[in-house]
Amino acid sequence: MDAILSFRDIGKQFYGNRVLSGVSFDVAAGQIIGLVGENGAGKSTLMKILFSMPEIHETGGYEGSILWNGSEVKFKTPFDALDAGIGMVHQEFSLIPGFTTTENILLNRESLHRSVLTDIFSTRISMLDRENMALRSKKAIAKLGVTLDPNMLIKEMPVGHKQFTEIARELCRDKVKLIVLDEPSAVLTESEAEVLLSSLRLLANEGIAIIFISHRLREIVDLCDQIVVLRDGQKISELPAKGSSVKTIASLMVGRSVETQGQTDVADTYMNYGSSEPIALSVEQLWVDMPGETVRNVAFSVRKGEIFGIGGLAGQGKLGIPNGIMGLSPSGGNVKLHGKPMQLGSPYAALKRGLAFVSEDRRGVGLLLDEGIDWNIAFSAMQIQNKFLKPLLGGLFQWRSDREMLNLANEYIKLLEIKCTGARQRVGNLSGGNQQKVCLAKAFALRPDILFVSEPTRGIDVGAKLVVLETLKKYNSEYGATIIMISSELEELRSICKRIAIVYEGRIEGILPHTAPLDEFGVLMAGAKSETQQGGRSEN
Amino acid sequence: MKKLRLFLIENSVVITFIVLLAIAIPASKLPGQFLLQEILTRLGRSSFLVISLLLPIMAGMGLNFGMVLGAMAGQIGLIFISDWGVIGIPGLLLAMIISLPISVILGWLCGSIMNKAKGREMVTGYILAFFMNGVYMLFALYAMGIIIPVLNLELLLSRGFGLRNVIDLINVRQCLETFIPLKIAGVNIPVLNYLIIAAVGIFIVWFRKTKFGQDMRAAGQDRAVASAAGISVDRTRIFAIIISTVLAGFGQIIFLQNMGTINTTNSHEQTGLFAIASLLIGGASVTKASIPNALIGVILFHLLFLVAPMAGKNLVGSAMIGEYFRQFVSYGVIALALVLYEWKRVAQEDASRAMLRGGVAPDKGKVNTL
Amino acid sequence: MEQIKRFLSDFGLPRIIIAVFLLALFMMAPAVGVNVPDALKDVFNRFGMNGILVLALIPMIQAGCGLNFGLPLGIIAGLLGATISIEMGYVGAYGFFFAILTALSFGSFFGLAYGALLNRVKGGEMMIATYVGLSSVMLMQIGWLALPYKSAVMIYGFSGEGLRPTISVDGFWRNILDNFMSIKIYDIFDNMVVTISDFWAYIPGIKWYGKIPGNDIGKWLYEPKLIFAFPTGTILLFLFVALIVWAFFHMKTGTAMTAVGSNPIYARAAGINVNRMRTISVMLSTMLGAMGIIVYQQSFGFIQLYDGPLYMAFPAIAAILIGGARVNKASLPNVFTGVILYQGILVMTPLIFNAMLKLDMSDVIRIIVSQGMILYALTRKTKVLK
Amino acid sequence: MSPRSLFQRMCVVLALIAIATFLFYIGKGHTLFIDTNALTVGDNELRSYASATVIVNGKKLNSSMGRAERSMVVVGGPKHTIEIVDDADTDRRVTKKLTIPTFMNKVIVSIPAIIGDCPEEYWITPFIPPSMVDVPVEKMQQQNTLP
Repeated sequence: MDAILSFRDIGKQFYGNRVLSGVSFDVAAGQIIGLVGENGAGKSTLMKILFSMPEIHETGGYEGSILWNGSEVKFKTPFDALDAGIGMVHQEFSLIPGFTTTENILLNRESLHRSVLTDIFSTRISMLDRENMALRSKKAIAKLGVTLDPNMLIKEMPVGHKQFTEIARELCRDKVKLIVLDEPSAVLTESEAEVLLSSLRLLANEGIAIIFISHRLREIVDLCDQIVVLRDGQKISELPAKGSSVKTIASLMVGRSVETQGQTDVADTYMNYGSSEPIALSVEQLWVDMPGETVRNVAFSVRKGEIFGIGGLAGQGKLGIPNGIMGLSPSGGNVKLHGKPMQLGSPYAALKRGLAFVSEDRRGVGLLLDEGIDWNIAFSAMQIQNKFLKPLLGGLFQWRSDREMLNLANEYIKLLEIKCTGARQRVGNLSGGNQQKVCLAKAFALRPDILFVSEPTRGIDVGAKLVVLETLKKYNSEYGATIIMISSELEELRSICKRIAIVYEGRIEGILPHTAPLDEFGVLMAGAKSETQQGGRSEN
Repeated sequence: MKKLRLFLIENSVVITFIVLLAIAIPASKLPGQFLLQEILTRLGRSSFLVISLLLPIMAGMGLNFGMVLGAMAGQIGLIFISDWGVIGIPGLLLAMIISLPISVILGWLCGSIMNKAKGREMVTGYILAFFMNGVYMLFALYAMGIIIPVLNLELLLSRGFGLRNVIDLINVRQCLETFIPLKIAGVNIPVLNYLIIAAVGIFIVWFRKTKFGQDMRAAGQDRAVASAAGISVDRTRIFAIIISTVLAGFGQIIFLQNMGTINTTNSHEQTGLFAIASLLIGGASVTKASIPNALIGVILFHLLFLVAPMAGKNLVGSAMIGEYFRQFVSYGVIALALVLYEWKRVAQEDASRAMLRGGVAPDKGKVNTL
Repeated sequence: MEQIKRFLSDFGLPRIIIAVFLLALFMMAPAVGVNVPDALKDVFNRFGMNGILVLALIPMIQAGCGLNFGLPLGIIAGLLGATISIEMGYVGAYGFFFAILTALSFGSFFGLAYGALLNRVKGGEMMIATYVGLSSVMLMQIGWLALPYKSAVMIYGFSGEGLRPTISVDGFWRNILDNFMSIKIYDIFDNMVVTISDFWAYIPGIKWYGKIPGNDIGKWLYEPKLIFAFPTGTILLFLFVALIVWAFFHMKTGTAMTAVGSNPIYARAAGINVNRMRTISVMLSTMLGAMGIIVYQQSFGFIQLYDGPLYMAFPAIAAILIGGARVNKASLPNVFTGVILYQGILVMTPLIFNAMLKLDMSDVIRIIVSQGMILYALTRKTKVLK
Repeated sequence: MSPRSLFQRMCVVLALIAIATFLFYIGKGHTLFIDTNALTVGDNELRSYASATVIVNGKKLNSSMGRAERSMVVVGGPKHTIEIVDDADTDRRVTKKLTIPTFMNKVIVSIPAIIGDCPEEYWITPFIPPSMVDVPVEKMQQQNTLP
């Protein structure tokens, strides 16, 4: 089989940050390639390079070459790639809700009746040839081997049909040879996913190559011919799907080597860490309605003074846990703080009870970009705990003390080494790492008993990373505060937490001591454990 | 039963106004023939303006408060033919041809500015109309007679430049209405007006079926998806506004030839308000409007317009209260439509977020064992 | 340094053009024979008159509700206060403050309802505000006709029902603030005489300020010529209200409001009730609008009912934008510079144009400057924090 | 833009201009002053009927015209027919075609000249209004009050 698409030594760095290096593999006609890897392993960057997305050009292009049908290509825009015969189905639906299936499949590629007006004004003044459009869309749907009503409106469709419409849209291009599917089954029910997989097999039999990106390793193993595993921007392995097990792939994804880092303590001691300490926070039956990070049923408890880690792949729900408990997303369940039940759904109540949260969405939730550092740090403490306020006229008015706020800000600037021109500098002008430090300072200013830290090192440089992690440790040891850290980076969790819970599909898949071998984490993250223990899960 | 309820909810505005009129028309004690004559005339002169609002709504740009720009262009056309002394239907056609390039330029300007203020097209259009009014006054009160030569000195103020406050359109007055005379039971029917409105209706229907119309609908529903599919959303939106502006210009010409005079500086001011209020009273919303909405709206709005003062006098003893009530309705119905629209939008945002839940809340963490 | 830079970038080209234009007008004024002290008097007068109306925009901008195109609602509250005060027959300072208090209480009610409405239409506030303002003016037209006012100075003489479109406040509280401690410069027999209000003139010791020595003010046959007057009371009240607004934004609640405007999600995460803050801001805005129109009326001399308030929001909005405010950020300096620049243009252009070209283009220039400014602000890219 | 469509667009623009010119030509309004004043051409003095009915483009003027009268009618376009009937003897009628220059706004149409069979240049003459009287004071005042 000749390769229709080959990647040759693809590399890419963003602002000196290497995200891909030396990735090469081939895709042959009619072949289904499964592309797997953790978040940040470089899957989406690779696809962006293939489609020549603007952000790739804007950040200085890429290294290596892409061969399409045997000759090197460099597409200028995504539309060039589409014209060449490469289709892409994105994770989010890219459909017009008020249009029918046919209209969506043929969006901007409608069949037209030509007329005199066409020449005078533009081709866009031509009438649509509805009959021909219906014909073309039927043909495309037929290729998928499913039944779709061509005249149904997208907004009235079940999710699965939307996904098929998207794929049909790519198939409808005249000479499509390759389709990239990014997490196509994430929103589907299992039966819908089953239908999708058989449609994809049908397509492959017709000679269309498919690159299939998924976190559902079971599907990968079932569907694909060949599996490419990426880790930290490098191709770790390429193996035939036949004969591979979910577990092998999972451990390839997270790294095979079991680094003990000189800590050979028995796992049990960590699992029973500080068993003499009282339980600070216990969570049962927690559900959180956070878009893209749904939590379905989570239970765990954390002891006083512990640093507890929560990990898992993106979209599995780990971020939903702190957002739900802190009242930022609609949530429910039993959460007890020092044994007393806590009111969910109110950020005020949570903060008042001594919880604090460093959000993963720094710029959106964490900061007032238009205000100074002093405001950002002191604001929550002022509003919740009436700090930095001077009562006037016997407490009738609460006057803001700008001087105290400034002092506090200066203190934290020194403590956390925030690089700035002064405590009044606009936070929007700080670098990502310094913004993160401001977020931490904001939480520390509240002196919380329990601190949620979500993705504290995402998108910041190495130096800042160290300071952030050290500060967290120090805060934990000095004030005996409980810290719950949520992170996508397993290594980071293992370096600071004693126990790490892994979230998969909105549930806690398992809790491991930080010394547990990496492949055990990998299995949990890929949900492989529950797939082998289906029975046990449903008793939940 | 459920269908009936849905029907009532969807047409609540229209039904409210019909009920209101059912009370007001008998109370006004105006003769039926008079009302019928007036409504037929007003339908003939105002519908075109209202129909000009349809395309921007389809393109997701809301109510085109910038249509006033088109009205200004139409007036400029009429001013020129009055100056040159071109009469009758050729005069009207010439006025339309003159207004065409002006409308296109103004529409392009309006569309480009609205593209810079995506998400607040309506308030931008509303302010733009005021701003252009200033520019128009500069043209009418200072440029005419100084920069632009005026042949017919009767149009000018005695100071030698600037247009008079009122321009008499004697040369083209009601030439459409009288072109095909038809009188049924003592009521004059402006046949040609209706033919023109039918033509623009057919144009709108046809346009919706073209590629352009399809692109406009796509851009109106989801800008991001449309532009990802390669549709140049910005250009499409500008085009929608240009067509709307051109039609508004023609509409204003038809409107003013019936009225017979131009108030140089403020004939266009109420155009937008009345057209938009009519459309909304006809049951349209900020995101959805049709030709029946426009026609029903014109009839209901103008009936209210006609009977309100007399009904007010007979019901509460003051014609002014009826008049003020009518004015309140013009503004109030727009306020109501905007509130309903934003309300729905906020609710929809919540609903679309809820859709991402993946059914969490109901089963509270029960495992999906499918 | 950064603050200077930020100020310059925020200041923007249109404002620089307007400032330079105004400066040029003032420099041209003596050359074309415009009476500069007279013009200055007018500018100061309008500064005091319009100041609080412009100030009224700050709370809503700061809380992220955008430009308050619904200011007419507050103005209606003010009109109710003024007419009720006159209806009761209160005159002088008592009448004036009664009017303000009544207006404030109406304003708080209206603001509460208006705020509740705006909370349901987040993101689309400006257009809704515009039409809420316009339709409330229209609805109130019926009110002015139908409400049972009885005072003979206000109702139509012949029918005895309904208020007149313009009601003079002469004999009630006309210029009551303007004259309070007002600094006036008279030309008396070619001598410049400075008086600080008649109030001071009667105090022994500084009596000579106000009178020509050896003459009694009541017995003058000679009418002294007023060269310049400074409306001290009006401006003092404006500054006092500005001080209150400034202080409010230095309190806990004001701080929270600013945060809501800056980033509502941040504020929510910090335990702030965002809707409550927005409602408070709308109430404040409406109440300030109500108070502002009364101050305006005491200078202007008339209460304008019916469609009088219809477009009252535009001059205020244009002024604050000219002063450098953005759709989501405004400060007191914005108000001060804005009112001076905008009212300066309004006063100076007709004077200069009339003197030079014998043309009154003030209407056109006012429309183009104010609407152009609003248009500019609307099309400027504002950071959407979401 | 392809040269073909550019050409076609130019054609559309030119066609529009042509239509506009044509509309101007056929729609240009003229004020006709129908005049029955006696006229001297060479040595002949031409006179109208004692009472004449004038029909312009098939439309009768409001009242019959005696001698030395003037009445006004507005017409559009360059070509018109005029019919003059002697009220005393309805069989005595003259029907002529008039061509009015496009840029002549106000035209005096001389009935005696038409009846008298003079050369066409006497039929119509441009109307020159008497010199302007002073403009009344109230027209000097202008008011433009706008929000």
